[in-house]
Amino acid sequence: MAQMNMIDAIRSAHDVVMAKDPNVVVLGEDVGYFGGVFRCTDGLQRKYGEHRVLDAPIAEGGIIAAAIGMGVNGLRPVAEIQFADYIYPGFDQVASELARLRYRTCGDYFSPVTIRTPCGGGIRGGQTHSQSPEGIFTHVSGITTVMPSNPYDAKGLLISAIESDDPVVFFEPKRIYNGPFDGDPNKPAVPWTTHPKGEVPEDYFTVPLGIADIVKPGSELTIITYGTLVHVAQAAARLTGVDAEIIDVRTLAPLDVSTLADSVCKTGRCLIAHEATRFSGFGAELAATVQENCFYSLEAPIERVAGWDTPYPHAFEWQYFPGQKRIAAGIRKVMEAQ
Amino acid sequence: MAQMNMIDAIRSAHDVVMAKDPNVVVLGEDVGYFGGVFRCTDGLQRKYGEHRVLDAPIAEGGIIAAAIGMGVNGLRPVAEIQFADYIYPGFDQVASELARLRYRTCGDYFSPVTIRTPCGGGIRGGQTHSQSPEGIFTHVSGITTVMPSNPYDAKGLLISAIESDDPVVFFEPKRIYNGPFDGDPNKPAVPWTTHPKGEVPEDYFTVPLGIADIVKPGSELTIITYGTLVHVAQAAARLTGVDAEIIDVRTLAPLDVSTLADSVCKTGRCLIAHEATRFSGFGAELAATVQENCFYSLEAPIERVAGWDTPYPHAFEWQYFPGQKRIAAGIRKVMEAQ
Amino acid sequence: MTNRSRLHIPQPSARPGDEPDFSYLNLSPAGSVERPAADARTREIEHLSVELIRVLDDDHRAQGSWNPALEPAALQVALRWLLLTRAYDERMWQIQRQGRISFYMQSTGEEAVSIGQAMALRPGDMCFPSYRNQGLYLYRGSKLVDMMCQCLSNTGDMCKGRQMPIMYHNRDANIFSISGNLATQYPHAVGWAMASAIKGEDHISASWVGDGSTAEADFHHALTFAAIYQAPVILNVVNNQWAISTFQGFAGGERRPFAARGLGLGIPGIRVDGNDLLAVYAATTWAAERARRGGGPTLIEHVTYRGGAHSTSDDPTKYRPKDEWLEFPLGDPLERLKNHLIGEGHWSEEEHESVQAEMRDKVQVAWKEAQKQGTMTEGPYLDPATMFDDVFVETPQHLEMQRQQMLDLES
Amino acid sequence: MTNRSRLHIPQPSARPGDEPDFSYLNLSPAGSVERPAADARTREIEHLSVELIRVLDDDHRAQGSWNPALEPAALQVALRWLLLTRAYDERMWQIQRQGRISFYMQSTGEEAVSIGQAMALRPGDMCFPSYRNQGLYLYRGSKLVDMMCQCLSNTGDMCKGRQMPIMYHNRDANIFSISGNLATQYPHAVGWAMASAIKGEDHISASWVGDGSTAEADFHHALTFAAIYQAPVILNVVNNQWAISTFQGFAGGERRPFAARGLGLGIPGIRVDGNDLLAVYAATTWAAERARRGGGPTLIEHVTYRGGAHSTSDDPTKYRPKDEWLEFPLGDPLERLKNHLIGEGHWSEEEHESVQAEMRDKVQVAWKEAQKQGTMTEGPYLDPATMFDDVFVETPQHLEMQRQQMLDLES
Ligand SMILES: Cc1ncc(C[n+]2csc(CCOP(=O)(O)OP(=O)(O)O)c2C)c(N)n1
Ligand SMILES: Cc1ncc(C[n+]2csc(CCOP(=O)(O)OP(=O)(O)O)c2C)c(N)n1
Ligand SMILES: [Mg+2]
Ligand SMILES: [Mg+2]
Repeated sequence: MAQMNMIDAIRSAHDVVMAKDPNVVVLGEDVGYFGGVFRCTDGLQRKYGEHRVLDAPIAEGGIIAAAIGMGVNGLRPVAEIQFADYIYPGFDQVASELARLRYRTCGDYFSPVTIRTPCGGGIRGGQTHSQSPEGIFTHVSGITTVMPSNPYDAKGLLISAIESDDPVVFFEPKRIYNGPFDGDPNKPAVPWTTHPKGEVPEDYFTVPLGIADIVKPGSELTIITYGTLVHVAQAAARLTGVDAEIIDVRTLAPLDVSTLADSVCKTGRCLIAHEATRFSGFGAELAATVQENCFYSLEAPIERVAGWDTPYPHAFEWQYFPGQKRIAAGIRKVMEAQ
Repeated sequence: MAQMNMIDAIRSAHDVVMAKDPNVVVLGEDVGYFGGVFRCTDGLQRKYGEHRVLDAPIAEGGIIAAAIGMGVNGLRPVAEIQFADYIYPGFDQVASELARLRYRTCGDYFSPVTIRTPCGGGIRGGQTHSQSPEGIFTHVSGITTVMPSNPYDAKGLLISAIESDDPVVFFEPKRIYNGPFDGDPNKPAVPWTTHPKGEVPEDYFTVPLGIADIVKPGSELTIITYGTLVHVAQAAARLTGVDAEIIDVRTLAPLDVSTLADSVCKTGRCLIAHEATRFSGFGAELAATVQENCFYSLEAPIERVAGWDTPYPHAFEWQYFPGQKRIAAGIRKVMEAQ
Repeated sequence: MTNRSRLHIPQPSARPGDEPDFSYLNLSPAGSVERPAADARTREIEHLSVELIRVLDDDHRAQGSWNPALEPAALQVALRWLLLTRAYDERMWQIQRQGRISFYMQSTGEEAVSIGQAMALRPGDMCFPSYRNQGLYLYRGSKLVDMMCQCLSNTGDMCKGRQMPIMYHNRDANIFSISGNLATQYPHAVGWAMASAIKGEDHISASWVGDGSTAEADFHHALTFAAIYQAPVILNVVNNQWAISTFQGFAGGERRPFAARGLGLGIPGIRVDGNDLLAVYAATTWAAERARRGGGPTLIEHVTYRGGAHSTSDDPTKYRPKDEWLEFPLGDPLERLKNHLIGEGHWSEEEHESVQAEMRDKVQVAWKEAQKQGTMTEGPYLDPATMFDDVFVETPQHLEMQRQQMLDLES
Repeated sequence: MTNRSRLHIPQPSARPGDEPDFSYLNLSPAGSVERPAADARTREIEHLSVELIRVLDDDHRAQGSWNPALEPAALQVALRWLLLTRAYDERMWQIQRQGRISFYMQSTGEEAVSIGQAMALRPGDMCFPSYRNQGLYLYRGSKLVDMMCQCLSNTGDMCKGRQMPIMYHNRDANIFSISGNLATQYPHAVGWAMASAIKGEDHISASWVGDGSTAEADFHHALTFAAIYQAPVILNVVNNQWAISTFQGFAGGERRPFAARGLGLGIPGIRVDGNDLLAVYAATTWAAERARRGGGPTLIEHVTYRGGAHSTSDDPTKYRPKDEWLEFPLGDPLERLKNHLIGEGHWSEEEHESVQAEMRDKVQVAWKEAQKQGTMTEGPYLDPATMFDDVFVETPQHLEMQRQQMLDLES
């Protein structure tokens, strides 16, 4: 076991699979010589060579397309998109090609690409370095959509993602790269060494795709969330004193419906929280699914706490971010409803 | 008044606004000399000249981007994307630029682009001529997302869209271009002359954006739908004998929540139907919103009937399409629940 | 406002009712362009992107240093493939017109591109075709029956009914799957070639797009990546003069040939008479050799003409002169190869007719065979339950539930 | 596997610890390239994309037919703007380092591009800048205070706190808004120019991207549309040798200059010494005249060097020699114009120092002024409730509800 922050964990995941499988290659803007603007691929080029860790031109669509072609030729590409805000130029290649290749060829062709990309706000990144577009990818049949909330899961899920023959879009909540963040920007930063999930095996291990994690059991309310908000929600629940069961979705699609449904059917109340804008965000799917599966157990409307339906405004980051106060207010609302 | 099918109505909308406002220009693949592969712009180039109805290169991203620039320079561009399946190469320009220009410049700049695009299946188009990506656009703050279900609305809403200073993505369900379609592919095609909404004023009129239409009042169940399924849902409801209130959403975003909520609070039961794939489709937002607003009136889980979560398979179009049978089964399920 | 406009609007040389006019085409005499070494420096061969490499002259004689000097037997085989491709297209078109398949796209007039290039590539090379490369599938070993079954979406369909007609693939033959989205396969070919280089293999890849598709972003990505990493790839632009209703000027072909598109990135461009199988073969051999030797990508523009409608959904008389093809100065690739062989004494009208008949028979036999595996109106039918397979490696729960729902409803 | 790889990996000429090496740059002597007429045929001026247009020679004398023969007074004004731009950048960098703004990007070393081009354009022309065109804003009339307020997200911020620092815009000055997404503005400029032509106006537009950004799809779309419709637009590539950690070879600059990128579409390319304000001005004047006369687009590559870090988040010593800039053969644009003016007897070290001091003062005064409208730690603050405005023309109900929720929570 070692202490790792999420960056270390992601780097270690690369390292472990690259050592194991010579077909794993990495490509992206600034990922090679420099090691990535967030350092997630630091040292990999030195270790595995320039031909397995490729600096790429600034063309997200080209990066994803080239990765698809590499995958068709037997490699196992891991492509980094520098910020999730810049994934859209590659969206057509993801939705029209990567997601459908296996389907349209009945398995004769496929491309096991993993696309990693830092997402989310809280780092003063303004509207073009803060977005959470995961919901859009969950609507594309054939894509596995993942977002870890801690170093242990980040490494284990990323290894699973890279080894999966299905294409995976792997969102990394950059606000928690260096430490768990409870939503209070005025508190001193906390490192991952303070968190049990900051302990990560150095060697190969996996966390399975498609399985949600009950981060904290509870009886009065279920909070369904993922990414940075897993930590914020825990703090918010403590603030309210409500005995919340907190579920980290981890794999958004395909979704682990039964874990969510079992919990909500048990608690009878549900709050969903994510950073992405609310309207048609992934929370909508979660709410629709939960009401369908737990209708007769629900004692209150399912509440969604999310980013406001505006671009992420630079100066109002903390009014925009669904922080403790807002989640706590949501919890109270759900608890008071009857 | 004149008899128009949806193609006529869309063409007439162009004609009326182009005659009224010299700044309206049209661009897209094959829209000029040829008049569009679905003939929606037929005759416009002859009437308004090659400089207002522009054939464009095959580059959806370029078409949308050029339209944005034109809009910034005072024109009012209407861009056609030949099939909604091909809109993704332009998605970045829509989500990162068009949707946010007014916001990021506090109104100093904006671009009043309307993007029209035929969507939906049922025309043997296979996976790349049948998609319904509207849900994705509804998640982009700043975009008005519209889908008409009949010629009258198509013309009135399109005029509103073109005249709106907000960007609009206007989806045209191509299956009903020539006639209302009740979901039964074995019945002879029915023309719009058989339908009251096939009567359309030749002159200028508008149907306001942002307002849903109660297509058929009813008391036992609310069916929320849009596009082609408005017609299929009516047939399905008749099949079941249930007195359904059928709502045509028309403008998906911003959403007319109160019309939907009032109806479901009244009927106590709700079915949502769309052609797009179900998971994270727009139905998710509709269900999440409805349960939130009508929780205490709901007598059954909200049911979603949608495209299966696979690409649109060419040969299994009618097993894939959410037709009468499937919607009727959904209605029965909602009615039987208690 | 219109009257004042200073915007340039590209104009085709002829519209319906006009005389066809191909004076805009820059044609070099056959044999006039020298063949450089395959490792020539890009800057020294820029003229190849403007001139037109032609081997067959107006008297159907092979001329000049690009003459690949193929054996007569090889050319006879090539002609057979050309004839098979055309026979297939003709029959499938008819079949669609009879309502027995839902859609079709011909390659009429462009057959030499697929056949000439297929001949020049090795089996281990990977092809990323467009929808007008049926000849490529045939040459590389796809069976007529299999292709027809695909068009029928019947039980023999390699796509199990999931794709529209003509969206074939063939893993064994190293031919990629056709996407309905234009140009998306172009950068895949580059990625594939990059992987080949990374693995130290000497397989190359090739991809095809139409003139109109060069406007797409994927074209740019492909060229950029190919240039940067010197990927061993042949990027083909099949300039058949038309997209759907817009002529090649609407893709930027008015001022410079498509072959010149990569020069600014250091990618050599070759403009070749696409209706001259010998020239196509020769250019491809050159580019393949260059790529295999580590010389990186080549862009080949094939100057040809879309002899038929864009697809069965199209009516070209609405936007171009009806008989434009007849006036196309590069003629018909089949006629040209036939006349060459006849001129050389290796073919005759009789042989031609008999092979043509043989090919039509082959197609007819295959069509009968294909129908046995199901038609649009008669079984056997594919099982709709299979539509939930292959979305993921293992079908997840929600899809299994949907499959069950579907089955419950169908029963 | 690695050892066998045949993939070409572009290599910069120097990495940290190495001697800087700019031998890869093709430099023409000042005055050696002839200035063609503005309506010269594209094919006849292709060499302009390879050679380097330079006016100022090594002795700082203006040479050749590209010499715009600007009045000394005009050049003095130009130098003042260069000095102001640099003073602004230096101060804002410091301010960011002090934690008083959250982010900053300098244009150090590239100032002549913005100022030289701004001088050559007319006020009615529209600019679509990148984030390294602050000189453009200043020259066209943006006030220092306003730009600082933007960086502070304070009550004077034209973006009302919605954009990161440096994402200015200025409607009155016809400068577009800066997007965080690279290159997206490039095809906007083309669309804007198309509209200008459609309306029969003679305004042109100009846009700027970095070398790295040319790989993006939007670059291709811009060039394609500009070529097809002959849009009156100047498309600038500011080749400052580096993207973030990757050198210009990773955008395809290894084999051919960026100026050559449009040649394959018939867009003339001009490669200009971007650190020579006279050359930049002259090239821009030429391109503007060409565009205004209906001659269509021009692509200008400005050869320059990113003198500073990519942004305040970057540490360039990690990927390039620390002192690379000092060895850059085209020097520092400020020094070069200064030396030219001094050489001509129209400037002196003393004047220079005094103007430099004046500019620093101006900046300092503006900074004091800007802070009055709020800092990151002290008010007045923007009202967060405004964050719900301008998503749509009229704020829809769901946003009004969210605004209310936000206010309830904040209170
Ligand atoms: C991304 C995308 N945009 C538009 C279309 C619709 N479309 C299909 S073929 C075609 C014309 C293509 O012309 P070209 O590239 O010249 O190929 P050709 O048909 O002439 O072989 C168009 C516009 C599409 N299939 N995909
Ligand atoms: C679409 C997109 N991809 C990636 C980035 C991240 N990014 C910001 S600047 C930059 C480098 C740009 O280099 P270049 O175009 O040469 O401009 P320069 O900074 O040198 O002026 C990168 C990769 C971005 N902002 N937008
Ligand atoms: Mg074509
Ligand atoms: Mg740069």
